[in-house]
This record gives sequence, structure tokens and C-alpha cells, in this order.
Amino acid sequence: MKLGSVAREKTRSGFLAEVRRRSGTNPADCYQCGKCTAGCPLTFAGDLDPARVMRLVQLGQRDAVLQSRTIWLCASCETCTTRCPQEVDLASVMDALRIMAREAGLTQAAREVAIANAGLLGSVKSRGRVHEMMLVLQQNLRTLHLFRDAEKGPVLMLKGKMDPLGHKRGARDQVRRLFENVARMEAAERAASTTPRCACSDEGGEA
Amino acid sequence: MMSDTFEPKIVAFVCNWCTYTGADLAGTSRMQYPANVRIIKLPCTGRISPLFIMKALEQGADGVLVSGCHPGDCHYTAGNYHARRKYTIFREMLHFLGVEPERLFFSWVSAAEGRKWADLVAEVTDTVRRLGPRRSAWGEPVEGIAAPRLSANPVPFEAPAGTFAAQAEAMREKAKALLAGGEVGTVIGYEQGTLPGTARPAFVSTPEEVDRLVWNEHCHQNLAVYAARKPAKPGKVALVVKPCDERSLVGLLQENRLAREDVVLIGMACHGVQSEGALAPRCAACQTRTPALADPVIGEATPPTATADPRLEQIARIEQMAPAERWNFWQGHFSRCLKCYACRAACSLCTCERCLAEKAQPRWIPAPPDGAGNLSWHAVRAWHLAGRCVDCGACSAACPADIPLYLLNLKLAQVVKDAFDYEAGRDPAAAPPLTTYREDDAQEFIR
Amino acid sequence: MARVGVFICHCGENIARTVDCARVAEYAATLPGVAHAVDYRYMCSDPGQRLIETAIREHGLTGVVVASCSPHMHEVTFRRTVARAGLNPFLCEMANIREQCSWVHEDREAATAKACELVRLMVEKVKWNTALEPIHVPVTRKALVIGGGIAGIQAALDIANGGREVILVEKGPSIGGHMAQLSETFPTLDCSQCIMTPRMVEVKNHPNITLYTYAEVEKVDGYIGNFAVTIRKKARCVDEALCTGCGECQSKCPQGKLKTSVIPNEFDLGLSRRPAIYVPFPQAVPNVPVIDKEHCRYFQDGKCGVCQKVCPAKAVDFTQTDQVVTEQVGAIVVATGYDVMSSGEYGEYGGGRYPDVIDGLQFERLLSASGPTGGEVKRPSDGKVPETVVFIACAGSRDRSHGVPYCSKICCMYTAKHAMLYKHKVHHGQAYVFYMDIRAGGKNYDEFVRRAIEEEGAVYLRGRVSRLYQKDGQLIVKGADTLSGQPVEIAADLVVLATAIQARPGSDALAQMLKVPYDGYGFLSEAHPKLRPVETNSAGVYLAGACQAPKDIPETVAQASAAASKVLGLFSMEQMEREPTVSVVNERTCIGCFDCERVCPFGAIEHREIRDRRGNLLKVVSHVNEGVCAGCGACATTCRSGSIELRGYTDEQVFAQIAAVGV
Amino acid sequence: MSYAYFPGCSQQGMAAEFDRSARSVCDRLGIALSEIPDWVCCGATPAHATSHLLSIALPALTLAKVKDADAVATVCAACYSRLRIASHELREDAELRARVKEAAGVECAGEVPVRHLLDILCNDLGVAAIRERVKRPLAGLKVACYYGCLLMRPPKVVAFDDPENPRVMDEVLAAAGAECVEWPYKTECCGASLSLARPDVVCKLANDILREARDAGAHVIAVACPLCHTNLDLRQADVARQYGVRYEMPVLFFTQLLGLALGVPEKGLGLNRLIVSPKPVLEKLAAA
Amino acid sequence: MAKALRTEALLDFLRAVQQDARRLVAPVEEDGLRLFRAVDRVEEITLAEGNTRWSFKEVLFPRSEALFHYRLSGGSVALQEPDQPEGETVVFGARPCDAAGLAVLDAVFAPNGRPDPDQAPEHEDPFYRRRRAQTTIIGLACLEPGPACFCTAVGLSPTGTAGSDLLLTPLPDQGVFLAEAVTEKGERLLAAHAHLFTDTDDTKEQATRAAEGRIQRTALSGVGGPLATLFEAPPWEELAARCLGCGACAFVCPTCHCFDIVDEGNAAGGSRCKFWDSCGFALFTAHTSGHNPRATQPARFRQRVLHKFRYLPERFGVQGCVGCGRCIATCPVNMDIQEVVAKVTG
Repeated sequence: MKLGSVAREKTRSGFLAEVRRRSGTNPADCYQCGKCTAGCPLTFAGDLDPARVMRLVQLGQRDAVLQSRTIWLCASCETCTTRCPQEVDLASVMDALRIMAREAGLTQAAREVAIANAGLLGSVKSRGRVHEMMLVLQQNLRTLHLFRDAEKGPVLMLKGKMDPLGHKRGARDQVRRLFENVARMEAAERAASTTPRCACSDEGGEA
Repeated sequence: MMSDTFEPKIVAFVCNWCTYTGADLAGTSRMQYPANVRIIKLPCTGRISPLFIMKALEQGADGVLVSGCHPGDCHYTAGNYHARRKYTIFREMLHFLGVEPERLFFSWVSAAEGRKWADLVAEVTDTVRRLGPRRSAWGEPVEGIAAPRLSANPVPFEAPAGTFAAQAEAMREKAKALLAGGEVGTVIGYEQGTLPGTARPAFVSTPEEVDRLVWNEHCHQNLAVYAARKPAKPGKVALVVKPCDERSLVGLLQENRLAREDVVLIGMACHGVQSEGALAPRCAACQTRTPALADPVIGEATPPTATADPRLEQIARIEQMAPAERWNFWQGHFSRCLKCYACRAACSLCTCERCLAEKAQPRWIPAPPDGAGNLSWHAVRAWHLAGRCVDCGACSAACPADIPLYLLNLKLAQVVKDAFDYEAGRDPAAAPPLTTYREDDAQEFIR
Repeated sequence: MARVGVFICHCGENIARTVDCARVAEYAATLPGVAHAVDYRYMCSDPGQRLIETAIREHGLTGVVVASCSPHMHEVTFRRTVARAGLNPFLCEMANIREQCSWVHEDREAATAKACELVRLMVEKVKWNTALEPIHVPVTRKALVIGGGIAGIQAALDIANGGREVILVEKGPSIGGHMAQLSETFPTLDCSQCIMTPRMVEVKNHPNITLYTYAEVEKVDGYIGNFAVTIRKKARCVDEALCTGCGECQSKCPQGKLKTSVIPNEFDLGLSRRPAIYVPFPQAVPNVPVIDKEHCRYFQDGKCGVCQKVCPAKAVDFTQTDQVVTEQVGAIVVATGYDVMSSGEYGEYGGGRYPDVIDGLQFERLLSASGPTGGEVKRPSDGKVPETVVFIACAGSRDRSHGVPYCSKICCMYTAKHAMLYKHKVHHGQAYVFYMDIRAGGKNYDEFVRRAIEEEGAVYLRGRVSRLYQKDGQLIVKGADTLSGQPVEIAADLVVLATAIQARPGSDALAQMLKVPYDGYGFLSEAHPKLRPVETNSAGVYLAGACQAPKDIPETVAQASAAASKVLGLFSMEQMEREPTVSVVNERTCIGCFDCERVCPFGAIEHREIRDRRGNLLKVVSHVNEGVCAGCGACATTCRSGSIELRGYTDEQVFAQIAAVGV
Repeated sequence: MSYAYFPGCSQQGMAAEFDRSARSVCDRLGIALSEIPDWVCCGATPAHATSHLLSIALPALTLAKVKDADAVATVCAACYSRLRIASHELREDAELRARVKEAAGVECAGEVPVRHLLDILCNDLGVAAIRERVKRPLAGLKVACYYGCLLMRPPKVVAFDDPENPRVMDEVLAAAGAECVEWPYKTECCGASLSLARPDVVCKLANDILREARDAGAHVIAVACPLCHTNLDLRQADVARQYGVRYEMPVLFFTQLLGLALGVPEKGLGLNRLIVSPKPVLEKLAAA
Repeated sequence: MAKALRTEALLDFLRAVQQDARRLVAPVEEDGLRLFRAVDRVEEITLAEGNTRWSFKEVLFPRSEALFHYRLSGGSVALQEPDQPEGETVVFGARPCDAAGLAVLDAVFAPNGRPDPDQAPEHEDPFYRRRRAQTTIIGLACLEPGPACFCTAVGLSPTGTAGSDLLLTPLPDQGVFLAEAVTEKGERLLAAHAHLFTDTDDTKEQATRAAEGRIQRTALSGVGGPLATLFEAPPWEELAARCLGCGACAFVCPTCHCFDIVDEGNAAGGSRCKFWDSCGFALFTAHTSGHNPRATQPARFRQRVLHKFRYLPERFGVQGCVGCGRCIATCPVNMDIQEVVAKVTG
């Protein structure tokens, strides 16, 4: 691990400062007690445990963090946030890291998750509400797991849980405008930064 | 510092134990902040007299900051609680006089709060810098702003027929009895004045003289002003008192100026008194119409004629003015002040043997009757009566320049009532509000 | 005409880096009344001080301003300096151009300009300074020690052995404190009670010590050298003079029949039960029982009275009432100790619902030979000997989210001790310790922890436990080992939480009574963290032990002895000098309204009668008792006629400074 | 009290029975719900994982439509969490309020409190009132109340009960006559937001929860979130495949259980839509 | 031959006067009371009968003025003369009592007869002298003296010319002001505005009689004599028992001239200020030692009476009281100097 200037990290332009700004919580407060790791239900699945993510953020290891699978596997259950003795809001840090990874185009580590997120938002954007069946189909199409959960289809149909025609829509125009505005505003807010792409305007465009 | 931006001079009064130490900590921690603040260190906020704030303004400070220990943390246990009460009133008074509230800052900064100190100084400096220099010197009007005038609406005086005469007779009877029985050596009451439609204080010491005494709607003076003075004749003094005058006695008892048994009170149930041909404004809605303390109470009171005190409306109008207008309103009135001190002489609670205004070393109040001298005098007078003034109207009545002193007094009485739920002159056993405190006294203005 | 000398210190580069000291000196020389102004590299150094002394003599200075660091740093130094040159020390003032100027400003111009102004302020002030002479007050050479734990015992014995009388007040029925509850002590593993009990007995037998147990300090009046302390001796309902300590009463108390008692034994932290009349533990001093009225049948419904009947000494007296005594003392040592955070504070650790999650002090009782299990480690729920014990350090400490960001200091050591003692008692057992850092600074401390790990086989896991829950009679502990980056799950039989050390509830009230500052956690504050660690800002009040901050036994004993030596130092004088910065009344203009008396927090205002030559009373005025006045100045602010001045902070001095700002 | 009802997307699709049973229960208990007109999706986890502004602006769009209601009522724990957090942040942060206004074109100050139905049942209505209206007590039914993660976390913003050991659902169902078992996995995460993307991960979490519920002796699990429901109900087949354990543990929305006790006809509860049928358990109970 | 000014031409006259002088001081209404103020527009002037609240003496003897300013630097003191910005001043509307009071001020501050800038005696007040030389007094006779007035009791008249440079007496029936030039200044004023004045045969005798007839208060006879022996004799204690000890009487009085001097300033500099003082204040005679030769309020009140009615006539040959009645009207407790003097001498 190559360390940059940690002092610089803490000030102006560093990775740590950016995470702090975006998450609204200060990862530098983390003293590595590991309570988050101990409580995280997904530690087993990730490549970095949450405490380690915090440590790498403190050390300004942008690439290692943004390319990690852990940030995508975080289920946002907030167990870590709830129990952190230093009152670091880890869940918000994870959100910030996902947003940053996405902006940097670093979603390879957990494509499925990124695609799922984009899929849901796409559904919302076009319909105002989520269409679950479309979501599943899209997800499988985009991840090339064409038949994942396929056996559930008939069961769900039978139980009336999957209705191809169902689902009402809500305030579509308003929502569409909202998405566009958010995209525009965030692009403007990021104008000075190096971010190449905009987060929520594309509907899972990386597939 | 060398730029064109206005660099304000800010005086900070801080306590030695918390804020001064907190400021030291900011230094030890090398926290940077603007260089505009000059610290004056005192042992405790309890020692930081509100009049220091006035003095700083008088000397040209652009802003004043007062800071001490957080409640509960006072090195002397309660200095900050006492100080908080004083600042609560004094701050309101300065606002009422038209001092821009944004220039005064109060805060608690502990010895551990170097960061808070640094941030506070930055904020204070920035705020005052944005406000710019003071718009006028202490006691000088702001140029280009008209001084608004207030007019009072006179309430016609309607004396209840026959009542005064009957009361007067009973009062004279009592006075004669007291003198004849040797119970008192002097009765202080009222007699006919030498100008038409006036009455004046009268000192009688024999039963024969008593016939001089009168009781009518012109008996507006507060005879309690003589209560704490030594009588020329031997023996006790009996005072003819209206209910409002009697409240002065309560104040005098609280402050050990006399003992209850030193004086006999001939209490007069009240119908209000006249001022300039009409009912005195303070009497319009006055609820205190029957003496509570007096030995005999003579007559039956007339209930108040108005439901609302007309002077409150005047206060409200002053409060609606912009600070600069308010300032000029008062400078307009104070500019007439001759420093004759009739207000002080007529006040039954101004009992100091040596008034602060006469203290030459150091000089608290500029002596000449000019802008600064007059403003400081009236501020100190009102401040010293805060929580003590019983609204007898004597000062305003005595003023040859017709300065509406009652507005200041009444405003501060309101502040005291609102903030500390205290009314002067009601309970001889109560602790005066500026000599006591509650740990949960409001402190919204303190950051 | 004043002749003021101004001395500008560079403080090496500390001031000179941002303040042009030479220019400040040049400027100071132009101020009216300044006779001499000079700058120098280190004013507090020997040559610097000599520079001042010489200048005072050569220039006939009447006042001195030293512009350097904070007066909190060197005011005493420079006052002594001017005194050596024959000038009254109170004619020396300091302008703080370091902490409040050079260190907080970067702009050299601005900082220099401000330094000039700060110097001007103090020059104007010092012109109004007057020579002040120290105040002498008599000293009552008797001490009060509040708290009968090891800190209080040590302080009391040291003072008593130094030949001075001591009153030791203990809230509980026996002295001994927490130390009496401990099993063995780190790092030597000597038996706590074995070393404690003899000291307790020594207290009881010492001719210079008056012991009040089951008593509380209610009121403290007065000031250093002259405190009047009101102590409430709560009714024990057992006559101390008659009781022989035979124990008959407690064995016969119907509330104490072993199985039926519902009264938790405080000494065992609820791990056992006790009768309603009881001696808290067998080695208690005094060995006199006390009746717990809340649980006593006689006091609750008037029936019973068995203890009175069985007492062979006729010592039980239900009619006893609280007694209030007043004692005159010259110094007070506060040794009120600490409390441990409840193990129920953590919802994720069961929130107090699991009987087998206990705190460290409870585990001490399980280890102690005098404990509820006779020293056998048996868990509370079913008495089973735990085969797996998880110790969780920092359970509450260093936890901002639970309001305790500080380190409790002793847990690392006692947890290692616990792991070790457990292993000694349960040879086949396994101890796991979750920790964040191991803080083992101290003689033989780190070796001790290493021994627990290396020789006693305790498994140390670096991480906090996120959660634990009960399942199948065990406690599932979900922690992490951050060193391997892995979550860890342990099925334990017993979990011991090293809960945070906290200030005693009510310590804030005690502090207010003693006028001692305290921090946001309720720990009492020392006068200076480094240089006056056992003194407080309330003169004559000293601190010993954990009431000031968490500390272990050696440190506590050291501090207690230090406090005792301070007391003995004070008592070495018959009279004591006090700072003369007190209030003084102008009797000529005082009208005796006594508003000053109402605001004085120290009761320093007295009434003085002024009489003429023939003895006629002219008036009654205020008078300041200089021995009591602490110099806060609230009276001076309250006096409307300006008839009270606070020496050293007179209105003249303040006005001079205000005016100097306006210039 | 009047409640503006936010059903949430899932309650229109996969979890329509949650919506249906909630409405039936509220109807029975005299709680008036009026659906927010033209509401839009709360954005769920994907929104806050993608854009903070979006995650606030979406709920704001819905919240701005709330008129004349004392509170917004939600049934889905995820919707509740998102709406409540959005409303909290809008209340606290004026700058954010301005940005949201620019993005969503609506003004929302987060003034109307967002409440979960359990909160309303326990704290507005009270369990005593529920107990009074119970017609068919769920006597003998052992229920593991599963709260999931979002109902109580982060506690500073959303919790209306002890975040480590919540009791509200237990109390509501106890009032309905059920026996609620103590079990340790009440608030463990089921991995809901990963349901689509990482079914493998979700399976492990579901297995843990199902196992603990079974070990605690529960006949059924009660949930308050459609995502939890999907993971625990639908994924039991995958769990069986992946871990070789067949739990056959019925997973019901708490509203369904409450509805049963209140005597709501089965049609109004949508019990038939559950993958693991509760019929055997319920029948056994009725027989006992 | 007397001159007349048509009533409606008064403002034209005043306007013209204002243009010549730097400052016109006249009675105006302010917050319900009548005061002398420098006026911008002559329309502000009030011609109402009766007296202003206090006299115009502050035009010549300001209530507060700087004698000099000083700055301190190092060991040196730099002095600076104060500005006297008033310049040529015309006072309009001075009542004959107030104008007569100038005799006392002149006697004290410019004792060399009428003030002459070139002949400065040793103990004169240069500030007063300068202002006095630059000031012209246009008196305005009283037609309706008030209840407190007693000028006739001290030998003056409501239409008296003493002290005025030019006296205007309103003759309402004729619709004119009778204009009498009393001094050269008055003559010059008339000459400068001759076009506004016409010759007239009217006299003020009738007006004088009518006005004097309105004054009810008894004449104070031989006040110089009896008072000389009454220092201890009369019951001052009783007469002045109610006196509160304020300075109102002195400050509204046209002849009171006592002042105090203090330095107002700080370490860098300041001003030496002279300002009104009153013998009614206890502090007036207080010694640094604490001793006060006039220890009681009656002693102070006696000083006020004797100073006006005995010391001034004795030492300066001027009448100390002009009978304007202001002290009686403004006193909060109606201390009545006329009543007292009448009582002790009568």
C-alpha cells in the first residue's frame, strides 16, 4: 500500500475529505474498534470488512475502496451506524462511496448490484413507481443470468404476485422532471470535479 | 488589517477562570482568529458590571462581548447567574434606548472551549464589521434620521364627588390624634400650593397646624421620598401615602432604609391624581388603589377607569421604531436634560448618600449636561431603578424638561416582570430580583 | 506621576515570530507615564528577571507591565521578580501577547498593532494599581476527609500520623470502599482485603482520627483554615458504644433467612442477599450493624423487633434519630471515589436482561473468598462453573455514543487480572478478551498483561463486540478480530463487561457545596492538571482518588498522600496568607442596603455599626470579612453607589483599560 | 387523528396482501387512512446509494402532496425509513430544502410526521383497544416477530422503540392473543436490498433468521416489510437447496395475523398469496 | 419718536434679522414645552404669552462648554482652544424679566460695565464676553403674566426695557408691535430694517398698566435690609423642610450663574469642561475631607434666597431675582421664593 500525504488527505481535496463532505459524517473519527465488522451481517460476503473500509478511507486509498465489492454488498441495514461508539454513520459513508464509485465508473466489483439499483431507478423514472416483474426480467437480461429465479415465475404468477399488467403509475411527469433536475444539478455541482458521468440519468448504462 | 475594510474595535470582558483560560487554550492550540478583540480580564462575570458595557460604548467601542463560565461552572458558584440577570435587563434597556442589539454579544465559554472562543471572536468581528462603524457617538443623534415624537392622549379626570373632602377630614383627624397623643413628632401630608390647582408636601408638628393639610386630586407627590430622611423634629414620622407611594415603602424596607416601626402610614384609598389637568396616565389602569401596608386606610377607592395602561401603547410604538429612530427619539428628549437631578431628588428609592453620578474617581457618568453625560445619566438612573421602581411617577413629574422618564422605568419593570416574575414594591420579604437568581433563568441571548 | 516600566518578551520565537517586539517597546515608550520600555528574548529567564529588577531600581519605577505569555503562566513569577526589587508585587501586571496575540494571529502588522494596544491597556491599568498587602487568617489545624475508601483512609492516616486531628466521614455503614470488595490486586495479585483490613483497623484505633460512618456532609461554610462543616450522622438504630459485634442480630433477623431474603446485598453488588439488620461485610469497620429501615419489618409495620430481643448488649435502639454535628476544620480532602456504569446500559449486550452478563466489580465478588460463592467462579443464573468466559473491555468507556469518551484507565489491567484469576480457579476454562487497545503503562503492568496472554492462555481478540444474545443456556457473543479482519462468534457461559468508571451520582452537588469546579462527567477538577493535581480552585479543598478521574490503587494512594502532605503543609502555619484581591467597602458612602450581602456567594459581608464619639449609632454599613472574601466582585457590581471596590480590579482600573481601547 | 396513507410500490405488486390486510385491520380498528393521491416511489436503497439529493427529493415529492393530515402512515419498513429520513433531513437542513425545491419543483419542510403503522397501533390506538376488538384470539400460536433493520435504525431518526430489543410488534400480536417468542434475530438484516442482485447472499441471511425462529419454537414469523417477506417466504426454496433445510415456516405480515384475530375474512387478508401456506399451522391451532 | 412694526410684518423682520446674523434664537414648541432654540425657519417661532420653561441664558452661558482640549503624548501635553461656532446671534422673544437678568450675568462674568472686548478685566470670562458682544437681544413685552410671575414685586415691569437692545411691545388693538431701541445695537437693528418700521404716536402705557395689574403677588419691600440679619433667625428649617435638593430652580433661573469645572477624558486626552452647577446640591459645597459647611438642605435653600436678595445687591449692586417665577413653577414641591421672602421680611 502506497501512502500519500495523510495530512493532505485530511485537508482540502483529499479522498477522506470528499467522503466526509458527501456522507456528512467523519470517517476520521473511526478508531478501528471493529464493532461494525462484528455486527455486519454481510462481512462474510465482502472483500473488505467495514472497519477496513474506514481505515482505507482514512489512509486515502481511493482505488482500493472504490473498487471493493464490500461497498456494493452493504445492505444499508444501519447496524454499524446504530452501534458505532464514535457515532460514525457508516451507512452514509457506504452510500457516498457507492456514488463516488459510480461516478468514477468503478462498478465492476459488483455489477449486479449496480445494475439492480439502476434498474429500480429506471423503473421509477419511467413510471413513478416500481414495476417488480419488469425489474426481475431486466436484471436477468442485463446480468446475463437469464434464468435466475426463473422457476419462481410461475409460482408468483399463480399466487398473483407477479402481474405483467398490474402496477399503477404515479406522477410520471413530475418524477421524470425530478430525475432530470437532479441530474442537471448534480452535474453542475460536480462541474469543477473530475467526474466523468452523471449518476442517475442513465438507466444502467454500463450493461 | 491594512486594507480598506472597516476594522472594528471590540471590547471583550471575560472572566478569569473560564473564558480567559479558554482564550489561552485557543492560543496554545494556535487557533487563528481576527485581531479586533481587546480582552479585559475580570475575576468573574459577577464583577463584569453591565455599566462596563455602557462605558465601552461611551468610549467608542464598535462592539462589546461579555463571556464567562457556563451556568453551574462559575468558579465562585453563582457570579454568572447574577450577571445573567443583570445582562438580561441591561441589554433590553440598551435596545430600548436604540443601541443596535447586534453589537452586543454574551456567551459562555469554558476553559476547555478554545475552539468556541476562536469561532466566537471570528463571528463577533465579522458581524460588527458588516454592521460598519457606529452611526453616532454616545449621546449624539444619528444624522439624517428624524426623531419621532409621541403624543399622549389625556384621559379626563373625574373626581368622585364628596369623597376627597370626607377622606381629608378623616386624615386630619388621624393626624391630630397622632400628634396630640405624641405617637409621632411630625406628620408629612399635603397642603395647598401657591399656584392654582396645586398641592405640595407639608410638614406639621402640632395638632393646630393640621388644618393646613389637604387631600385632593392634586396630591401627586410621593411623600415616601421623605421617609428615609431624618426629621427635623424629634419623634416618629407619619406619612400620608397613596397606594403607589406605599410601594416605595416596601422597597425601602427591603433595602434596610428604615424599619416598619419607624414610620406611621396614613393610607389614602386612591381615586387617581391629576397631571396637567387630566388623569395622570399611570393612574388610568392602575390596579393598586388601596394601601396594603398602612396603619389606617382612609376612604374607599375608586376603581380604575381604563382597562389598558395608555403608556404601554407608547412603549409599543417606541419598540416599533427602527433602532436609529429610537436612538434619536431618546437623544431628542435627553438633549433637554439640564442635569438638575430633580428626577433623582424626587425618587423615593434614590436613597444613596453619594449618587454614582457624583463619584469622581472614577467618573462613571460624564459630569456635564451634554450628549454623553445626559445619556449615561439616564441609562444609569433607569438601570439602578430596574426591579425597584414602583411607578409612582415622581421623576417624570419633577422633570423641568418633561423627559418621559416613566417610559424607561416602565419598560424595565416589564422586562423584570417577564423575565423574573417580579414586581417591585409588593412584598417586603422578597429578595430584590437583582440580588437573587434562578438556575433556570432564561438565557436565549447568551450563545 | 506614574513611572511605568514596560518589558516586552520575545518568548524566543513564540512572540517575536508574529509580533515586532522592538516596535512594541518603541511604542510603549511613547505612552504617558511610561518611564522605561525594553524588549528581551526570554523575560522569564534569570537574566530577563534581572533586567526587570535592575530597571525598577535604576528608573525608580512605580509600576511594571510585562508583555509576554498568559498571566496564568507567569504572573506569579513576575510578581516575585518585582518584589525582589522592592516594588509591591501587585504593582506588576501582564499583557498577554502570546496566547491571545502572537499565537492566534498570522498577520504581523495586525498582531504588532494589537500587541501595542494590549500593552497600552495594561499600562493604563497599572497606573491605578495600588500596593496590596497579603491578608493573614488563622488556621484551624484539623482536617475533614470525605469518603472512607482507600483514598480517604490513606489521607486520614497520613494526616493523623503527621500529628493533626482528622474527621473521617463515610456515607456507608463501614469504611473500606471499593477496595474492600476486590479479590486480588494487579499486578502483584496480593489479596485486597489482606492489605486493606489492617489500615481500616488503624483508622478506627488512631487517637487523632474521629470516624463518622453512616454519615454525610450536609453543609460547608467558611473558607480555607476556617471551615464549619455540618455532618448528619444517620440513625443506625444500633448503639455503637454498646454493640459488641457479636452478629446475633443479623443471624436472627427474619428478613435475612438465606433463601427468603429479597434484599440485595450491596457489598456483593446484588449477587447475594442480606438481612435487614446487617454488617456489610465481616471485616467491616466499625463492626456495628445498621438497620435498613426500608426493609425492616419493625419500621415497616411495627411488628418484629427480634434483633432487639436477641441483642445481648441491648444495643438495638429503634428510637435513635439522625444527629447533626458541626465541626470546625481548616482543610478538606475529598475522597468520594467512583461508581461503575451499569451493565444494563448496552441494549446490544442484553440491556441488563441476561443474568450472566455481569460487570467487573461483580466478577471481583465471584472471585473473592469473602464473596457469595466463597471464591468459586459460579455464574449467577444457575451456579454453573463457566467454561468459556468472554471479557469485554471498554464497555462504556471510550464510547462517545454512550456519553463516556474518556478511558476508564483501570479496565485493561483488571480484565487481564480477571482472565488470569479465572484461569487459576477454572483450569480447563477458556477466557477470551475483547479489547481495543491495551493500556498497561505502569510498573510491571505490561508484563502482567503479557503473562495473562502468554502463560495463562487468555485469548485476546482486538475488536469490539457488536452484540450478544442468549441461546440454549449460553451467550452468543458476536465480535470481531480486526487484526485478522474477521467476525468472531463465541458461545460463552459468562460475559464480564468492563463497564466505565463514572463519577459518583451527586458529586456535582458535593462540588457545588464545596465550591469546587467539576467537569461535564461529574469528576471534580484539580487546580492545575500538571502542577497542582491535588489542589482545587477552592482554597483548602484537596482531591484524592477517583473522585477526580479514574485511577488505580497505587495512583490513588499516592494522590491521597499528596493531599495529606498539602494539608500538613497548610497546618504547619498558625496563620495563613491570602491574596489581597478582596473587596473593600467605602463606609462613608455605604447606606447599608445590604444588596451586596444578598449576592455574596461566600457570606463574606458583615454588618458594621458606625457610631459617633458619644456612642450614638449613626448607621449600619457593610463590611467585608477579608478572610472569607474570595474576590469575585459580585458585590462591587451590585452596589449602586459604587461604594465597594474589588482590590486589583477596581472600577478605576477597568475604566482605564476601557478608555485605552477607545483611544 | 387523520392519516395520509402511503402504500408503497411493493404493496401494489408482490405484497398486495400487506396493503389489503393493513387496510382491513385499520378499518376494523377505526383508523382512517386516506391514500396520498398520485404518490411516487420512495426510491428505496438504490436511490440513496446513487444520489443523496434523489433519495430526499423522491419522498419530498410525495410528502408535498400530503394535505390536512396529522401524520403520514406507512406499512412498509423500507418506505417508512426513507420517508422518515427525508422528512427529518428536510426539517433540519434549509439548504437541502432549497435544493429539493429546485429538483422536485415542490416545497416540503417535512412538517408532517412520518409514522409506521405499528407505531400508530401501539402509541395512538393502544394495545388495550386492540385487545378489546379481538374476536378470534390467536391462542397457542407462537410467533417470532421479525422487525428487520429499517424499522428502528438509525435510532436517532426513526426508532419508536428500543432499537436493540423492540417490543411493539410483540405487544400488538400479544394483544391479538398470540404467544410471541423471545428470539435473538428480531432486528438482524435479511439483506433485502440485495434480493435481486445477490440471491446467494440473501439466502444465507434468510437461513440464519429462519433457523433462529424455528429454534425459538416459533410456528410463524411475523414481518413488517415486503422485502423481508419476499426474502423469508419466497426464498425458503432456495434455502432448502443451498443449505438442505426445509423450514416450511409460514411468514405473515403482522397485519395478516392481526386481521385474523380481529375476524377479518381471509379474502381481506390475502393469505392465499403466501408461498409457504399458513393453513396447516392455523388449522392445527383451530383444532387444538 | 417710537417706531411700529405691523404684526403681520414680524416674520419678515425676523427673517431679515436671521439673514444678517449667523443664528436666530427664539422660543419654539418642542414635545409640549416652550424653549429657546436656534431656529431654521421663523415660522417655527411661537409668540404665545407666558415664559419659556427656562431662560435664554444658555445662549451666553451654555450649560456645558469646553474651556480647552488637551492631548497627552509621552511626557508632553498639547492644548487646543475650543471652537466657538455660534458667532453673531440674535435672541428674539426675551421677556423683560429674562432680559433684566442679564445684568447679573454681566456683573459676574463681564464686570467692567457693558462688555467691551478691548478692555478685559482680570477676572472676566472671555467666553461670556465674546458671546455677549456678538449677541443682540430683541425683547418681547408680556401682556399676560402668569400666576407665578412677580417681576413687579422686585421693581421690574412686564414691559420693561432693561437688558433688551430692542424691545417689541405687542399692541393688539393697533395691530402693531411698538418697537423701542434701547441700545446702539437696537438702533442699528432698526436702521438696518427701517423699511419695515413706521413712525407712530402709540405708547405702551396702557399695555403696561394692564399687564402689571395682572400680577397678584405682593411687593417685596426693603428686601435688602431685613435679610441682612436673618441668617440664623427665621425658621429656615421649617421653610425648607420639603426642599428635595435638586437643581431645577437654579437651572431654569435667568440669573443663576454658578458652574463647575471638570476634566472629561482618558489617558490620551480630553477636555476641561465648565458646566452649570447649583447651590441646591449637597455636593456644591462638599469638601474633599467629607465636611460640608452647608450640611443641610435648609442651609442650601437659605443660600439661594440670600444670594439673590442680599449678596448680589450688596456686592454687585444688582437685583438677584427678576421675578420670572420659573423656580416656583418648576419646583417639584412648590418651593416658592416669593412666598418665603415675603414671609421672612414681612
